[in-house]
Amino acid sequence: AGCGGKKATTGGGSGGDGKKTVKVGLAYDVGGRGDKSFNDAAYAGLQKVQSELKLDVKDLEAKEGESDNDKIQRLDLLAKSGYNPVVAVGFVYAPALAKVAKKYPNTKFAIVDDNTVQLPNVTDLLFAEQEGSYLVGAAAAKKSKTGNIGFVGGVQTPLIKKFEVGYIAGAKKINPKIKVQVKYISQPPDFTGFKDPAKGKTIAQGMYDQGADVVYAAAGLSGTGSLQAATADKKWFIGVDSDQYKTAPADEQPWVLTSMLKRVDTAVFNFVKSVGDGTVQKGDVRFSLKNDGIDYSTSNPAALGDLPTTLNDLKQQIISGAITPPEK
Amino acid sequence: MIEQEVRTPAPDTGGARPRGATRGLVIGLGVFVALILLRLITGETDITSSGTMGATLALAVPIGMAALGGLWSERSGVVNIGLEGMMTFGTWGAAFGAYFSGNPWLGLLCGVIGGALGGLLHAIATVTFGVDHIVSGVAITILAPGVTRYLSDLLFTDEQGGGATQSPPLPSFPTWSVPGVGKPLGSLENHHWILISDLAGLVRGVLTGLSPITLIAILLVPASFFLLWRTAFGLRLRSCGENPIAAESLGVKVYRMKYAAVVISGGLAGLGGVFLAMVASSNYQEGQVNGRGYIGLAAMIFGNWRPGMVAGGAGLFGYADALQLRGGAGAVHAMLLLIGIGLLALAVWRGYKGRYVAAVISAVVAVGVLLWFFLTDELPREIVTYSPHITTLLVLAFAAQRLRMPAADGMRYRKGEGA
Amino acid sequence: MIYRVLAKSYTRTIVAALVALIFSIAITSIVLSVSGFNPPSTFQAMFEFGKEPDSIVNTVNRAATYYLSALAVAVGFRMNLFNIGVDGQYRLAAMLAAAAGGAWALPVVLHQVVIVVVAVVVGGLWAAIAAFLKVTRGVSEVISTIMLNFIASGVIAFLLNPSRLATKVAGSNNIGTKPISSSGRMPGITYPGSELKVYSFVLVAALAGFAFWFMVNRTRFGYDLRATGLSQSAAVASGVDAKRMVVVAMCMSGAIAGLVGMPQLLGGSYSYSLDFPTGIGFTGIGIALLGRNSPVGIAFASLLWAFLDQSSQILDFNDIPKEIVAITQAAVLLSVVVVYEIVNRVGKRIDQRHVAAQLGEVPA
Amino acid sequence: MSTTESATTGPAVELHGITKRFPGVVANHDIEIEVAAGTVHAIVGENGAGKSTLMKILYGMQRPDEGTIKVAGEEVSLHSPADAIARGIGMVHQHFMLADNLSVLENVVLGAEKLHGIGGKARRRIEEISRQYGLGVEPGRLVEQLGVGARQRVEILKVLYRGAKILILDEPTAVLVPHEVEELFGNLRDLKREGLTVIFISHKLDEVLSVADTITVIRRGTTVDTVRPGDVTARQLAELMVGSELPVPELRESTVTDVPVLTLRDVTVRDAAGRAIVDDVSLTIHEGEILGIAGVEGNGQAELVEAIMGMLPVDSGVISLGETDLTGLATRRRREAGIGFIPEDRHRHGLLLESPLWENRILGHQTRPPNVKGGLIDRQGARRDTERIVREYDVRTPGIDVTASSLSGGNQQKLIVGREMSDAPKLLIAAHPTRGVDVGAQSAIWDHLRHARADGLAVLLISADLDELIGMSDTLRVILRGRLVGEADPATTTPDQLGSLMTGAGEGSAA
Ligand SMILES: Nc1ncnc2c1ncn2[C@@H]1O[C@H](COP(=O)(O)OP(=O)(O)OP(=O)(O)O)[C@@H](O)[C@H]1O
Ligand SMILES: Nc1ncnc2c1ncn2[C@@H]1O[C@H](COP(=O)(O)OP(=O)(O)OP(=O)(O)O)[C@@H](O)[C@H]1O
Ligand SMILES: [Mg+2]
Ligand SMILES: [Mg+2]
Repeated sequence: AGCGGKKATTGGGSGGDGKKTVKVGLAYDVGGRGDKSFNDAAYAGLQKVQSELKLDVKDLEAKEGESDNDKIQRLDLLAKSGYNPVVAVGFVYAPALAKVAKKYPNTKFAIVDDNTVQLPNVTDLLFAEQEGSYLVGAAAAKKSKTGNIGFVGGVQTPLIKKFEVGYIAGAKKINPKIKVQVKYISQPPDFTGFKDPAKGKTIAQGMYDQGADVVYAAAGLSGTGSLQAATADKKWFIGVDSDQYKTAPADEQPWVLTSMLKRVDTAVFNFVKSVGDGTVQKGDVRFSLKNDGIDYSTSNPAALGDLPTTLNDLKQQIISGAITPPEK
Repeated sequence: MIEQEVRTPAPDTGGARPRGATRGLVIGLGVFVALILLRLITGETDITSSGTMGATLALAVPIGMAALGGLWSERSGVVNIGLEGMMTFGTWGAAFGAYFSGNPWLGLLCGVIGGALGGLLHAIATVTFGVDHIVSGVAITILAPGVTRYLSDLLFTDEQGGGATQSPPLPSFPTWSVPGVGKPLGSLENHHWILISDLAGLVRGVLTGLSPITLIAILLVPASFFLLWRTAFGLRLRSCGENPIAAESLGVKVYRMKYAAVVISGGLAGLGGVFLAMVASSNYQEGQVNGRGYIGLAAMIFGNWRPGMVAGGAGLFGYADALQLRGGAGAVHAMLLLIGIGLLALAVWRGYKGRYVAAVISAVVAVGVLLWFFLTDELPREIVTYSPHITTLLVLAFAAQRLRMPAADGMRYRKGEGA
Repeated sequence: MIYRVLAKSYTRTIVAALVALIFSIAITSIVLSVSGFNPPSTFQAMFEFGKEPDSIVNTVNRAATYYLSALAVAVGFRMNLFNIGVDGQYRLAAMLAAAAGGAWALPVVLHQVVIVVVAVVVGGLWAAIAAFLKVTRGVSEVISTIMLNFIASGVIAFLLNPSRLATKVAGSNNIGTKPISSSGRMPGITYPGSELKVYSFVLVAALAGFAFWFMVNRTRFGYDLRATGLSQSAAVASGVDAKRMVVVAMCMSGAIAGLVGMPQLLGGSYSYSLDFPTGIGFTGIGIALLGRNSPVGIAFASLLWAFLDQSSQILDFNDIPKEIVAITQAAVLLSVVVVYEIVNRVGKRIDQRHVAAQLGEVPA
Repeated sequence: MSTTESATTGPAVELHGITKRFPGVVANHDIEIEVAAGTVHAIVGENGAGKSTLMKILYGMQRPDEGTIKVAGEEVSLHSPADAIARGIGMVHQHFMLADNLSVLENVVLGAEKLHGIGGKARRRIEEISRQYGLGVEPGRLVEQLGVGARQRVEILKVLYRGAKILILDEPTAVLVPHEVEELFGNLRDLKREGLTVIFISHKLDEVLSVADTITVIRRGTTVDTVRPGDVTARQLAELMVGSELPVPELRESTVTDVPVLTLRDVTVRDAAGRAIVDDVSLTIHEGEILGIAGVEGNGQAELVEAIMGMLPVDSGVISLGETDLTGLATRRRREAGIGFIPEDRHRHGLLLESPLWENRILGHQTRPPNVKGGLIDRQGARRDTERIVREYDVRTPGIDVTASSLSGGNQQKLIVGREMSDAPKLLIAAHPTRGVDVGAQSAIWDHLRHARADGLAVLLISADLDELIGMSDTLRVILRGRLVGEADPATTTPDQLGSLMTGAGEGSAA
């Protein structure tokens, strides 16, 4: 059942605006709700919309291996049924959005992680993942006693590459001689790497066995497996996208050093709110350390110890432009 | 499996072969020694580390359960390429049982039942209705993801942490290590002494951090052997896979045996699914099985439809996967050396046997592989990910002809229509 | 009467399909009711949505892709050769064809032809690996094609890399092959009432269906293919070279598989990128089984399948999991094979009785 | 009708009014048989008369549509072989019922594990029975390593192991060589002495007359008479079986020319294990000659045929048709060169059972008119020619669009013969051309062979029916363990003499 169980009109609704009630539509990337990272963050934003703005919402899931037509269909249905604004989660929606947004000029759209669609009614929600990754990279290097840390990527896409590059740069900033083990679970177009905790676990275990004592998993749900490995070996783990300390089981929580926060929830919420206020911004909206769209989590102070001092310092340098973490 | 009548040399059936168990042991030892040598030559310690061995075991369990399931089914004459789907039912069943009861053991039960129901469906189609086994297997593999996603959407989306494609986190099984093994062996292992450290790695990897499912899975291998080869039930079941008409003429209830075998087959696949959802990870995930059912079938073929060898096959694939996941490109790269030398040995053997063309082909491939090894430092990461699948193909290409499947495997059998 | 009805194999197919459809609708209704939904209104909503112009265009486009995939599968099935590897074959073929199409700018028509030929050749060659292993090494094609699906993913990943055949799309996190220039694209066909276009590759698919029918039913090769499927031993005794058949049929199947990605590539995305659809090869297996490996049957089956996929999209809006159609699809598939088996058996018995009766050989 | 000799015991088995219908066929119709305890009761009848069906009914493998079965005076309802076994009935089937890949022990104890388990105890029991009856069966061997005779003995042991009191033997001698038959009969007499009842089916009437106490004749599914061996001759028995004068296979004047058609030089075929199954065979068949090959089944006949057809690779030697060297050619090329082929197993090698007759006309002739034009199938041509075959060869069918599976075996065979005689073959390979075919069809097929021979066709005839072989051959060769071991003159040889040649009893040449 869809979110909140609200009844919606079936097809045939008139195009977009002119309606009194605002209804918010959201289309997930593969992985969907429950991935404990990217999509879940979007969902959190949507929940906030529902509870704080008291708006009707509708979220639709994608299917593995579907074609552009399916995505067009999904966005089109939302727009056609009067959902406005409509949020597309993930760069895979770009070609579909380009078509649908043209068809419904009065509907406001947003897309996460892409700015190839340049239309007056499309807002591109972009994140500086490298900045947050830089910070947690620094945290890992500081925390590491062995001078050996790991990075587990879900799927080897340019997006995840950004996390890797930022992480390594941050770590090297602290310890130029640090060894970083890098491993991806799957290769595109095979996207199962984002949802294979078993492999996330095996890889992290391998890294710990090879001497790493901190592992950063930018791997969607597969990261939960890596956290299990960390708990078993009593080593450190760094989460991604959402604050994974909050979703981890109690016995695993102590080993979550921090998480790189990519505030898709904030982005979604702000975007919806701005549509309501009439202050909606078209084109690129960038989220970074500067506007709290990117951050690191401090929900496990026992583990972090005095790390925040260093991290906040680096953060200020990045915000001020003194440091520019690399993107590739 | 389904072998069309393209004539390939018949399997050698000479009487003077070492018995299965001894043979398996000899092969196992040989492989282990080769790995030790490889570790020494290349310096890739991960080749025999306890971590690799442990990961091998963890990765081999689901494959092995699928393979054992395939063995049960095919020993009764029913080809089961629906294992993939039955494992999917197993993963979902495990999540359903464990989440809603809060008890991992009920997850185990529901997962096995889920797989067994898939098996039952396959049995109904193939045994009662005489549907082609491949066709039914494919249909079940198509059915499973649809059903589980539908059910997840109904049951998991409104739960905290759940969604249409995954269950909420599940309660986990306790793990268990053989007492007194971890520490001392760990230090032995770290010395990287020849043989001793390797052996320590193997023992430590296999004996520590075991889940109950792993134990059950390991025990199921000898249990299957015992049931199938040492009991009247097993004899009857196997006779249905060899010559169901003869079995029928001796009063064996062929349909009943086939049903039993295929349902057990599904249950075993389901158990593999339980392992994936509850031990390898902590929740049900759409697409979690990810081809393991098929690799299981390959392991079954590789193991010549015999439990011990089948377990060995699963171990091989588990090892290939563990190596590529942990060691990555380096360790897999080292494997090239082993393959190259193996092929070279094969070439010599063939030359000795007078099969010169085959010998030359092997030699050329061997040289190619060795050149590849010496001229590169790493294999492309994208390809390494699929080394278990490439291994499967290679192993089958070299082994398929010496194998003997049950004589009536895949045959449509109808009661009372025999000779 | 019944004899007349069941005498022809196509009427048997139709009867089987109808019974199976009714059965699976019943199953679906039961599942819906048990889950607390109203079956008639669910079907109604699907039907209403499915007949909108946009939906029709999407259904047809989808069906064309499914159709090609099922044809590829059916070539093998016709001789009991199980090509489970259509999935890997079409993805690899589409990827390399897209790369080739993007790399060269050629005159119209020639450009499309080159792209399609590359796809066909790549698909055929990838399938040839399985054929080779089967013929020379006795490796079951079921296992080898499944493994080749995975390995194809690896090869695609390797090649789809900015340092090899791919380019990164500026501003996006996607990567893909260089887009095919307009000379290589196939313009769509307008459908009244819809802004979406019907892929013109639909026509090629129809042509492929006809060619398939002609090949199977009218040519010597087709006869050998069918004979091998009906009785391999009899075919061999009649002079069919079983190994050659395996190689030819497998390569042909792979070649048709090469076409599967073309509607999307030439009519929609113009590039092979990370979001290129996957899994169509498996759908094709189901559809081939549903259509009983005949080109006409497959046409109906792919339209039905596509219609269910398409019209189910609306269900999410009614808070009904749209995966219900996956259950319908699987039920229709399983029941059609079972029902066909039964109908066929009954039909055969009636046949025999009829022949005996006509010849007056049945003693009282 | 006298059925028993010992009045003290009642009949062991009584079958009353048994009727069994298959689609299109009534296999058994109102069967009446009483089998006295402690006797050997033979059942004879033509191929397809319904003997096996009847025995399967008695063994619980098939259910009668009508009729009653009494065992030891008690009416029983047999739902499965298990029921029959429980009543002390055991059956040795016409076709071996053994799993090749299981050991002898496993094959024997299967289904009877309750008796002595599946381990050492069972092994000892098997060795004991084997000794007792001189069967010479080793429990540890894999069945696939056994020869035909040994398999037969395993089958009998299987039944004895279950302690059967009533033994059904369906054509047990078909695959045995004469001294094995003698041994078997010795065993049967022993069994009888110990009070067992034997029901015995055979086509070999002299055997029947020598071993049976009572003989029941079945014709077209129904019992026509029960006689005692002393009261009838083999010829009378045969005519009871067919209900009319027997057709006689015979050739009138010789048409043999000296133009060689098929020549085999030192042809050897080996199996995967390297054993020669066809061993150094040389022969020549001339235009207008029928060369018959006699041999006990399994002595390499089938492989010889497959080698000539190119279905089995030849290890060494040369096969040529006229001037053409066939050795390296594919089956299709050989057929095109002018070989017609009537296969031994028509279902496996001769027909597409699920396809209509006219499509079956094309099978094996896919490259030649009237079936094809260029690369395309000529449907009209094929249909027209099928009509011709149906007419000329008297194939009883309502039309050419029915599937081959709906025809009776004899009509299927006539279709195949007609097809293989088309396209003017130079050589016809006829493997058991009249097997399972009724008397009328049999003589029609012989007529066709005679005509074709007169027109210069060369024929390689393989048959288990010695009368057919002797009557239809111009030249007779004998095959034993893959070697051509002797030659016989069909004009003078008798089935007995031929039989002893076939078993190697009198190696060399017989007059
Ligand atoms: N399972 C079956 N289905 C259909 N028809 C059958 C079946 N079994 C036997 N028949 C038919 O029943 C008739 C009797 O067959 P049966 O095998 O009993 O003959 P038989 O006397 O044993 O012949 P033979 O001497 O060749 O062994 C045949 O005409 C055959 O066509
Ligand atoms: N399952 C079946 N379905 C239909 N027809 C059958 C079936 N089994 C047997 N028959 C028919 O019965 C005929 C005789 O069957 P049978 O098994 O006795 O073989 P056969 O050709 O007589 O061989 P043999 O002489 O070795 O017994 C076949 O030619 C076939 O027409
Ligand atoms: Mg018979
Ligand atoms: Mg018989």
